[in-house]
This record gives sequence, C-alpha cells and structure tokens, in this order.
Amino acid sequence: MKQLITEEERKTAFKFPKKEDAIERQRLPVRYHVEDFDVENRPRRFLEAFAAILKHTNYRFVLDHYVKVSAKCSRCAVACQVYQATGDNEDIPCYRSELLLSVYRRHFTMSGMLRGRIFGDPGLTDQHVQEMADSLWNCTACRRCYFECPVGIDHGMITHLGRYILSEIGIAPRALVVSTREQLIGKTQNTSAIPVPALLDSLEFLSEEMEEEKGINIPFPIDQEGAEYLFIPAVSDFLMEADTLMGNAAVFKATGGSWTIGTGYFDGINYGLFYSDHVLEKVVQKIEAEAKRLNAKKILIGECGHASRSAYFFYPTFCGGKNALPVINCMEYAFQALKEGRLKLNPDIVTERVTYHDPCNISRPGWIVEQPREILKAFCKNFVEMTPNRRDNICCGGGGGTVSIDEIRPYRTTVGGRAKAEQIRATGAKYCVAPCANCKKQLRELVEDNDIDCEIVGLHDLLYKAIIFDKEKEPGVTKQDNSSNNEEEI
Amino acid sequence: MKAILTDTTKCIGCRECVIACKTRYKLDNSIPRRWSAEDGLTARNWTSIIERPDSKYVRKQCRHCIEPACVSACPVNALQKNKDGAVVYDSSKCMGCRYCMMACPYGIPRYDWDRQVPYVRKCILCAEYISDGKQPACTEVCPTEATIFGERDELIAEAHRRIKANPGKYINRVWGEHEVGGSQVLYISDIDLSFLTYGQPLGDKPLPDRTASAMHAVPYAFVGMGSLMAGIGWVIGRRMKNEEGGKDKPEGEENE
Amino acid sequence: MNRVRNFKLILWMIIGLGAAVATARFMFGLGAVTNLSDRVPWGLWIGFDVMSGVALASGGFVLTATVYIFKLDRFHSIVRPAILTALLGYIAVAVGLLFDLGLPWNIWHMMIYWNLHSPLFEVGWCVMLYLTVLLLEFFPVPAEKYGFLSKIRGFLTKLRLPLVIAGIALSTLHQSSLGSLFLIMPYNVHPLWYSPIMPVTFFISAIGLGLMMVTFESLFTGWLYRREQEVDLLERLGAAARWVFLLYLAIRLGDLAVRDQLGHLSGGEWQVKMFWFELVIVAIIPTVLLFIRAVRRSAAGLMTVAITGVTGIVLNRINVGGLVHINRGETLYLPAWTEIVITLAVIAGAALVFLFMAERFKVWEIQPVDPDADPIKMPEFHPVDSSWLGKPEIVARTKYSLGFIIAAAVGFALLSGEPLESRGVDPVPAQQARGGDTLWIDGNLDGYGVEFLHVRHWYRSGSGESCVECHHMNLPLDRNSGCYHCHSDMYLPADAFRHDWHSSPTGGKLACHECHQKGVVRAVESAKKCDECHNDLIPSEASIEVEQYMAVSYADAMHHLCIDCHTKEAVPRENPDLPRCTTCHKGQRDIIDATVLDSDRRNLTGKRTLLPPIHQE
Amino acid sequence: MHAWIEFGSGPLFRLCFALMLLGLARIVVLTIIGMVEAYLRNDDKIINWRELIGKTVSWLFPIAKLLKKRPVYSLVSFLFHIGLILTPLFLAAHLLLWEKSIGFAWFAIPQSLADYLTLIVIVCGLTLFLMRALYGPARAISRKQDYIWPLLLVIPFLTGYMCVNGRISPATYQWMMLIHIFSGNLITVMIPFTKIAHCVLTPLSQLVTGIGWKFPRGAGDKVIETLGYKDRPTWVEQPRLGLEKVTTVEKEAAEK
Repeated sequence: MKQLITEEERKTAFKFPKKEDAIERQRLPVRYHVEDFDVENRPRRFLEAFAAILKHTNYRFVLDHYVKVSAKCSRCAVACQVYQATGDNEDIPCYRSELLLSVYRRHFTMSGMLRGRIFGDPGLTDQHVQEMADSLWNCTACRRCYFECPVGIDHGMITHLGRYILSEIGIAPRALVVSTREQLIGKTQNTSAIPVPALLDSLEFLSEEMEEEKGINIPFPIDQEGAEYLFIPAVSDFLMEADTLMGNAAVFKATGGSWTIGTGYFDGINYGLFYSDHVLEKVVQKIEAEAKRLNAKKILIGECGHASRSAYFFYPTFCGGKNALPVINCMEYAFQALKEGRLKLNPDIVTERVTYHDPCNISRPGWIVEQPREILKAFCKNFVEMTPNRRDNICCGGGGGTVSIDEIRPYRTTVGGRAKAEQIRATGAKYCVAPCANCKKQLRELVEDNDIDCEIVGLHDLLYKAIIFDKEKEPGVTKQDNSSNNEEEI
Repeated sequence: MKAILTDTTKCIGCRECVIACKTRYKLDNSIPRRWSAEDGLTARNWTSIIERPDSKYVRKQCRHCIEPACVSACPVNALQKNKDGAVVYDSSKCMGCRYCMMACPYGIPRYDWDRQVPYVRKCILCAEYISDGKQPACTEVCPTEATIFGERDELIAEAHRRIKANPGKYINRVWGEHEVGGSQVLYISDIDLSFLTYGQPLGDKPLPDRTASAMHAVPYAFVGMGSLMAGIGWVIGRRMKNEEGGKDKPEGEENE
Repeated sequence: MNRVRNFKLILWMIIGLGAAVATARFMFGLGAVTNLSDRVPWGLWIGFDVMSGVALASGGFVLTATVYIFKLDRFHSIVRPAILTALLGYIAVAVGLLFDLGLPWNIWHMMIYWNLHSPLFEVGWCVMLYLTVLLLEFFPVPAEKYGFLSKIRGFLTKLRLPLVIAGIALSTLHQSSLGSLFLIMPYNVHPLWYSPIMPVTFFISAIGLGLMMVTFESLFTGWLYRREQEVDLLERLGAAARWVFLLYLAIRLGDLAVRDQLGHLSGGEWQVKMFWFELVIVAIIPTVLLFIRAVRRSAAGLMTVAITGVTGIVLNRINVGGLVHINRGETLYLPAWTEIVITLAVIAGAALVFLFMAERFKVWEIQPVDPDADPIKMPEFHPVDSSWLGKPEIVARTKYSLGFIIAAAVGFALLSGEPLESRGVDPVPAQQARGGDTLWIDGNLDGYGVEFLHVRHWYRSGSGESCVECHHMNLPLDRNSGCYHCHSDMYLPADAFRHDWHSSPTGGKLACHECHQKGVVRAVESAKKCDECHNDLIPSEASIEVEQYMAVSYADAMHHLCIDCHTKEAVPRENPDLPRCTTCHKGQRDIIDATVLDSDRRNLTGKRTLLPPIHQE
Repeated sequence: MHAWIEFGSGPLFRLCFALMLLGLARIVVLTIIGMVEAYLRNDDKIINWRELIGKTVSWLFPIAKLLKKRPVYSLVSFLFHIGLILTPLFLAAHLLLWEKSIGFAWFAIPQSLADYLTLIVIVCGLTLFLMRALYGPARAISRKQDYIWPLLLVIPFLTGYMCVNGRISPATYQWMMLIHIFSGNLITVMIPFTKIAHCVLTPLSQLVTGIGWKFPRGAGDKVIETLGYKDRPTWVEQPRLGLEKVTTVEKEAAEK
C-alpha cells in the first residue's frame, strides 16, 4: 500500500506552464520530503488532513469568512513580485488562495454539500493536489498582497495553512523538513547541525578576534543563569555571519546589558513558520524550555526576520499567553540603547552609500520598521531608501523558506528576486543592510547572479564597525575577569 | 346608588348620546370591525344605538351590575366598582388577560385589538362626573328624555309607574332590576330585550357567587391534599421500613 | 443522531416562523395576527398554550406522587423526564401567556394586586409557586454536573419530600381551578360542558392526561434517540390510566344526568357532535384499548392510546376555553394560521430545551451520546457528497440558523401588509359594488343602510363621464382606499389632510410658507386650498369642491351627495318627496323588497361582505 | 401584469428582504461566534486593536489607497459602490414604499442626484465587467458568478432609470417595472449567500485575520492523533543535547 514518490513520477508530475512574454521558468527542482506515505490516495488523505486540522485549529472560521468575502477583484496581482516577474496565473495570490478555498468550499461548506448532491461534483482530484503542491511552495509568504486586498483576505495565511496540510501528507520541501528534524529530534538541536563544542570554539575565536580589532575584551556569556536576555540568533550567524554576531556582542558590551547564549538551545531558525504549525509550536516551545532552564527574563532574537516573527508573535500563543516572557529583537534593543544614549557610534567610519532592505516578516506587521532606520541614520551619512519601502517593501525573493532550498537558486535569483535586484541596483548603494539571515543569503546570491556591485550586510555588522566603547564606564565585573587583557591594551 | 333608566319607546335613534359620549371622552375614530356590526360597540364606541325592526331603537351600554362578574373575575383589580356603583377601569393595573370580557354575561367590554398597547374599554358611567353631582353625557344630551339619570330606587319606582300608567304599551318588566343580582342600567321597553344577552335568559343569582364556593374550598383543598399526601407517604415509608426489617438502606436520597 | 438533528432542524424552522409572527404581534397588536374579536376574546392561545399546557404538564405531579409518596420505586427512571416535561410545560405556559396578554409587561401585577375572588388570580399564583417548586425539584439534575453546586444540591435533595407534597397540593389547586375559571360563565359555556363540578372533572382529566403525556414523551424520545423504550413501566402506567379514564367518563355522564341535561344530547347542533367526538377520543377509546392487554404491552398500542387521550383532553380544554361558548352571536372563531404558528413555536422551543437538557444532563438513565462529538475521532466525509461540515456544534449552528432564517423570512412574506391593520374589516360595501347594479350603502357596517340603484343614477346623470359627479378623488398615491380612510367614523368628522406627510421630506417636502402666507396667522383658514396644488385631483365636471381639510363624517358626506342632487331634481321632476329622508331610508332592510336585492345580496355575500340577517320578530 | 408587480413588491419583496436581513445577521453572528470561540481557545489574548481598526477604516474609506495602484479601477469600483449603496436606500420613490409598509422612512436624496448616481452605477458596472473580461489576471481568477454579478447589478438600475425617464424606455413602464422589481428581489435575496456578503463581512475581516493568526496550543499533536499516522514523528519525545541542566529541567517538567 505504501509507496514512495519515485524520482520519475516527480519529474513527470511537476511541470510549470510557460508564458511567452514572461521569463521562461524552469521546472522547480524542489525535492519533496519523502516519508513512508501512501501516494495512491492523495486527495482523500489531503481531505482527511484538512478536516483534522480544521477540527483542532482555528482556521475554520477564517476560511469560512474568506470564502464568503472573496470578491476576486485581482488587485493582489499588482502587489505580488513573483507574479510580476512570471506572469503566471498560478502566481496570482488570489488564484493560489482559491486553489485551497475551492477545496474548502466544495468539501466543508453547505454550498459544497449541495453542489455534491445536485451536480454530482466529484470534488478534489489528484491533479488539484498537485497544482496546490506546485503553487503553494512558490509563494515567498511575504504577505504584501494582504495589504492590497480590499476585503482583507490574508493570502499569506491561506498559503500557510495550505502548506501545513500538504506537509501533513508528506508534501514538503526536503530541505525544510530535514533541517527541522535535526532541530527537533536530531543530536545537535539546531538546523545547521553545529555541535556545542564547535559553537563554543567559534565563539571563543570571535571573542579573540574582537579583542584584536577593537582592543577590548568583548565576551560571549555562555549559560549564565539569571541573565536578563537570552540571546537566540539564527543559527547560521554562528557560522556565516560572524560580523553580525560580533556586532551583537559589541552592542551588549557597550551598553552593559546582561545577556547569555544557552548551549541547550541556541537556534532561532523556525522553519515551522513556513510549513507546519506543529513544528512551529514545538520549536517555539524549545525556546521556552531553554529560557526556563536559564531563568532568563527576556528573549532576544538576533537579526533574523522569520525567527523574530515566529518568536515574537507565536511565543505568547504557544507558551502561556499573558505569562509568556517578552520577546524583543536585537535591533529594538540597539535602538533603545541609542535613544537612551548608552550606545555611541562613530559617524565617520561608514561613508559609503547604504540602503536598507525591510525583511517582510518584521516590517509587514509594522513591528520593526523605523528602529533600524533611526540607527542607520545615526551613523551613516549616505543613507538612501529603496522604493517602495517600509511596510510596503518588496520581498527579497527568498521568503517562505524557499531560500533554504538550494536547488531552486536560479529561480530565486531570476524570478523571485528580480524586482528586488532592480530595486537595489536603482539605489546604487555599496552596502545593503538586510537584518535577516534568510534575506542576507538570498540577497547575496541575488547580487552575485545579477552582477550588482553591492555588499549585503547585517545592521550589526555596520554597528560593529562604528561602535565607540566608553572605556571609563566599563562595568567592573568584566574588568576584573579580564583584567590582564585590559592592562595589556592600555 | 345612581342608575340610568332607558325607555326605548321614547328613543328616536338620533345618536346624540353616542356623539356626546365620544366627545366627552375624546374617543377617536375607529376602523369598523366585522363583529362590531352586531351591536355597534367598539373600544371607541362605549354606547351605541341598536336599531330594531319597526323603527325601534335600543341603546346598549355597560349595565354596571350590582355584583359585577367582571370585577370578580379580574385577577389584578383593574376593574372596580366605585362608591357610586360605577364599574370603572384602571388601565395602569390591567395586564390584558381579557377574563372580564369572557365573564360578562352581557358581552360589554371591548378591546383595542389594533393597538400595540391595548386596553379594555367600556362605559364607565361617567364616574368622575357623577361623583361631582353631574350627569352622564348620554343622559344630559338626550333630547327626548328617553334615557334618564337618577337614584336607582327612584328610577325603579318611576319605571314601574310608567308601566302601570300605560298598560299595554310596555312589557311588564324592568330589565336590570333582578338579573344576575340587578344592575344600575335599567330598561323598560315595548319589545323583548333578550337580544341584549344573545337570547339567554339570565337568572337572578349573582355570577360571582358561582365561583365563590370553589374559591372558598381552596385553602381546605391545599391543606387537605398536602396532609393527605404527607400521611400516605409516611405510612407507606414506615411499612416498607418494617418489611425490610434489619436492612437499613436509606431510600430516596441515594437514588436521585 | 441524524434523526435527532433533523427533528431539531424542523423545530428551529417552526421557531423561525414563530419569530416572524411574534414580531408582527408586538408591532401591530393582537388584532393583526389573531382571529380574536370582542365576541371571542379567548382563543387558541388560552385554550391550548395555557389551559392544555398546564394540563399536559401534570405528568410531573402524578409521577412524583407515584415515586415519592407511594414509593413505587420502579418508576424512578421516568420521574426525571416527567419533572423536566412539567417544568418546560409551565415555562411554555408562561411564554405563551406573554403572547396572549395584551399588556404582557404587566404580568407581575398579579403579585401585588390581589383579588381573592378571582379564580384566575389563584391559578396564576399556583402556577408561579409550582413553577418554583418544579425548578427546585429539577435543579439537582443539572447541578450534578457542577461540583460547586453540590451543597445546594444536597440541601434540595433533603428537601425533596416537602417539595413533592407542596407540588402535589399546588397542582391539585390549579388544575381544578382551571375549571373554576368557567364557573362564572353559566350563560356562555354550552350546558353540555358547563357544570358546577368542572373543577373536579378538570382535575381528574389532568391526572389521566399526565399519565398519557409521560407515556407519549417516553415513547417518542425513545424513537427519536433509538433508545430502549420502557414499555414495561408504561404498561403499568396505562393500567392505572384506564381507571382514571373510566372514572372521568362516569363523572361526565353522571353529571349530565344529575343536572338533567341529557336532553341536550338528542339535539342536532354541532356542539353535540363535538361533545360525542370529544368524549369518544378522550375516554372511550383509551379505556377500551387499555383494557386490552396486548395493546398495553406494545409500544404502538400505547402510542395510539396516548395520542388519542392527549388530543381528546386538549380538545376538551379548547372547547371549554372558547369554542363551544354559545353567546358568540354570528361570529365564528377559527384560529388564524399565525395563532397556530405561535402555539407550535412555543412547543418547539420547549422541545428544544428538553432535548438540550437530555443531551447535556442525566435526565434519562442512559445519557444519549453523539458519536461525532469524540474529539479525536477522524472526521467522516459524507459518502454521497463527500463533505464534512465540521464538528457537531458547528453543523448544528450552521444548519439550524439557516432553517431558522428561511422559515422566518417565509413568515414575513406570508404576513400580508395591509390586513395586518385591518383584520376583521370588510371592504366598504359601497366601494365593493362600485359599477355594479345595486349598491347597499352601509358606512359603519352595522347592516343598516340605504339601497341605491347605481345604474339608474348613472344613467340619470348623463352616463359617460358622469362618474366624477359623485365619485370623488382617492387619497393621493392611493389606489383603493375604503371610504372609512377619510370618513373614518359614521358621525364625526375626520382629518383628511395629512399635515405631517405634506411637510415631511419623503412626502410633499413643502416648507411652511408654501401653504401658509407670510405675516398671516398659520391656521387652516389662511392656508392654501387643496386644489390649488392638486388641481388635477378632481376633474372639472365634478360637483364636489375640495376646500375642507376635515372630511365630513361619513353620514354627512353621503347626505350631502344625495340631498343636494335630490333637492335640485325635485322641481323639474315635480316630485316634492324626492329630497325627503324616507325616499332613501325606506325603513330597515327587511322592509326593502327582498326580490330587488336578492341577486345582489348574494353576490355581495360571496365577496365577504357581511350582511346582517333579516330580523324578524 | 399588475398582479405580478404587486406580488413582486409585496410578499416576494418581503421574503427576499427578510432573507437578506436575517441572512446577513446570521453570517455576522456566525462569524462573531467563530471568532469568540477561537479567541477563547487561544492562549494569546493580545489583539492590536489600533492596527486592525486602522486597516479596516482605511479600506472602508479608501481615499488614500485610491491613487496608489490601479487608480482607474479603484476609482470606478469606488463610485460603483457609492451609487450601489446610496441609490436604493435613499431614493424618494423607494422611501414612499417604506413609509407605506413599515410606517416610517428617512431622508431622501434629490431626484437629480439619484439619476446621476444611477447612471454612474450603470457605467461603472459595465466598465467593471469589461475590465474583468479584458484584464488578464482578473480573467484568470474569475468564476462564472464574477462575470454575472456586475451585469446583474446593473439591471435594476437600468430598468429603474427607464421607469423614471420613460422616453428612453424600449418597452412599457409596466414591463420595465416588472424587471426592475424582480431583478432587485433576486439581488436582494442572493446578497447573504454569495460574495456580496462582503458588504457586512468586510469590517470584520481584519479582526478575523488578526485572531486567525493566533493558534491554539497543542493543536498539532491532536491533528496527528486524529489522523492516526503511527509512523509519524510527533516531536514529543525529543532527545536533548547532553548538558546536565537540560535533562534535569526536563525531568522536573516530566514529574510535574
């Protein structure tokens, strides 16, 4: 009965329609997650998973509402950068939502019941499931269309739900599933599979490097109980974005904040946000467990859009509502420090033109929009905005987890990110600040593939360069600990 | 006790009394209802002239019984008999059960069927006017003195005097003298007035007496039934306990 | 559970229909939705909702007596549903009464204004007290589910015996007092029903009805939920009920004999037939059937008996409550559909609450369980249309609300607009026969009027365009108003000019100065005349002048129309009698030559126009 | 013909109108019940009211958004909605019908304005239809009913305009009125059951989305349990990284 999806089947099944006037799009070579799942009865299993999810979650009333109000006005088409690039009907947000809404309408409402009875509508077909599978993973889940919908339909949520259902029947990108599996039940407990000793080594190395560069000891506190902030960056920062991490440490050093990195769990990445509420919940709860273990007061998320969003918006949801610990982003922290004058920046270091890319996940809800700009304006003389910007920005093209699927890099850089590439090119900036692990990766590939002369950096990379340490005011604790180092420097 | 005596032989059917009544109580116009065709009384027509064959006219109005069924029936005392004997209506007490309309042997009280806030309406013998020593509107305006107002005893005497004085003209009966305990609106006539009670001959026994016996039994029934049940329950319970003997399993509470 | 769901859907639809009617009842008054009249002030709502409702709920006191006084513990399993039925029955009575009372917000007056002579007062008090007793008796059942109520529950359980005794005593009082209500109407209630021992017969029939109602309720819910039916228990109830019915039969017939009213039975009136029909289904059929053992032991047999018995006693209550009253005059009362709908809706509401309670709390020994409510159960798609509408509560919410609104909308559509205000009003005869041959002009519909040979007048006044000589304008924007819309009373003048309407923005939108000249006191006399604006309202040939804002009274209008013309015509026709009253008022209508009007009268009667019977002395 | 018009504007209209009102009330109530249920099931009770209300208002009065993207389309659809709402509700002729049936009415817009609005609705409706038919993305997402609706909405306006301005009418007044009434009724009754329901649901959309984004805790586990995938990792038993403190914390949690 059980049968794996064979390579052959996938090749024949996954085809994208071609449009003459649009960019010729390759077939997305997404490797779907293959578990021991029955591929025979996909419609039935899809419906069962759908029903089970409707039964236990809150999506039912949302869908009920959406199927009633959807007016099919096609305004969202102008908002979607993927559609603008491909011209493919499948990429119109409303079209994509309708794929799922039509299933809901047919199988879960009175009108669908009547349609089944009177017209003998056979209902969901395997082809339709396949169409959903193809379409839903194309979306970058940037939710720009939500702002364009006059009746207030959040296509992002429908995509979110659709992916959840598909993942329940085993249709989810392998890259996402593999990494979350490592994160949740693997040995290393993080998506990049960094073992703790390696982490400690690299932190020590970074600490030393900072001492060399800045001439001051900037420690990475590990497993300190009772610290005010539990720092949870995207795990890729530890490997690839050392500058960002150093910037974070430097800001804490300069502001004298009490923080720590937990070795029990230190990964902010939450791919559950992209494909499964179940995983989302479990990952968020891991953060909670670590915060409890270290008795932290607040949770501080590093420079990462979806990590911030999944923690900020879902921590109260999954970890005890009102009693949940407050979650803040490191940029909020830096901004607060800057406002209070605890953070001093040298305005003469970064003289090149700088622009700022809003990661969708934190800017779209209006959460972190002005803070990084204020920080940048404080020390970058040549700061320019992209158009459009702020809450109305354009996605980097790697959102919704697509960035971690290496197979589709050409698609991401030529289709998904085309609009973004044009934007960046238009600004003519040397530095593009993208305070998000996903955006950074995607944008780097984007500028590389599109030959744009622009360096993609994190906000804290620049902060690290510009920060001025107030040495007299250095807290006594660190002084004593590292007294020898300090003396040498002086 | 005041009364009205109507001599149908003198009535010319001019309806001055109807208009006077409506004017005095500012009764507005009513949509004619099918059933009001029978006697012309409506919630806004408290008195009416019924035309009988051979140009006979009979005025219909509330009879103001000496022991009124409606007053006895009203559960909230909205209908009361005042010191002059007028049966008056207190709309602020009424709850609209219409038991009075059912109880009246003459079928007098009328209802505001077409209003959201309906009241029971009928002739109130111009109660506030006669307590000031004035006359009811109808008797005041009657051009032929067919309907006159006065003390009940005097009017009864007058009625009998007229009947005696004109033998053969009147039917030898004063309507309202004895029926259901007597009423304060009296008629003498040369035609049979039984159509005012839909052909039913009324006895002399006041209607409230008929329920009184049942009502008097109420406390006894309550106490009697209560103690009977308590007694039976006690006896049976005791017998069952005896039968069960040693087994002391508490009954009742455990089951429920 | 599908059967239950469909049943509930039907109940919700009935309630929807009822909601529409209830809106009309409170917006437009009792007259709009009932066929009640001054001659028939009590109708179905009293006869069924209140009188039968109270009687139907008597199962409560009968069974509590059986179980707690006579200690017949085997009936214990049906005492809870019986108490719940009684409780809901009494609440339904109260709700039904709220519709029937003209001033329902004054219902509490019964508590503060005491009239100890009124049987209705006593009934009211007993119902209120018994309702309280029933609430206290039933309270332990829902309280089982909530731990924090356990103390009150324990206290009430201890108090049960006194409560039961008080309940029985109160029931005895008001079940019989419902009979006492009619003691005051010896001249109204038909002698076959009126009897001084009505309180006793009411009480006995209530006991029988209580037993039958418990049987019916148990069998019906058993069918509904596919429960095991307690036929063995019900058989015993039936065995008891046969003696009650036999006693009832004996008392009814014996009473007739004692009061020497047996002679009425030989009459051919419909009331006699009704009496026999009632007695047969209320007593004879159930008694006979219940004496047959096989019937008592089969669910179908018991159901038949229960239905006949219940119907019979309900019929008895309706009969006594208004149907067989003999002082109705010519007015015949049949309940309007709206009345029936309200009655059904009240019952449907009670049934829904019953089912809700039964599903929620332990009313029966075995609480019915909905298999779909299991939280972890895999949703089942319907095999035919492969749809799944959600969890049971969501399905219920969706379907029932849909049924409710559709039924309510149908109700609003059926409640016709104009007759709402004018139920019981006939079209004015003069209008009805316009263009006909002979009119019977009868403004106040009292049956006394004037014969009018229409064709002759039309011919005399020149035929052709002459209609406007007499027929004047209708109301603006009005198609076929009856005469009474302006001439609304026979004798008093009425307002023809709608000042509000003329000044309202939706109507004439006229500013004050457009009719009232500036600097002049604003009064009727100084205002513009109607025909200055409405110049096309009356054709120029008309003999009527529109100057007045007050329409004259109907009688005056008619007289004005006729006398003017007759006076003018008197000279050329050399007929001095023409303008005299007696020319038209030839006496009353029985004096008019019957043959002249015969055909027309028949036509008119066919058109719902009521013509009074010819009075003959 | 006259009888049909009477029927259409009488019982049929009452049926359709009642269905519309009750149906709209029903979906609003059902949505609110769903919302409250979801809200109670969630742990996260924080709702950003300012944001939600701000977004709702900005779409209900989309002045600022009008000129951003697709300005022509936005303007046409805005005008279409204005006319669609104002004209049926505030036309004097309709108000007279209201006054006749329910006894009161409200202020009317001038007839000339109503005429202009009607023309605007007709033109905008046709434009919207054409835009849908000619614009690629719109065509891609349109269902049959999406094409039918703008045309259907235009019909009563067109016929209504022809009734008022009889000279341009191709058929008699009666026919136009008949079509006007029946198409109006059809639209009225379909409002709560089709996408036109957005007329009452749109103000709730942002709140629905806001609450929808908060998920109930533990739902994922229940879904897995319901689906019964035995071989599915439930993420429940997770081996922890070998630091001592982690395991102790877990043990404590397990003991609790």
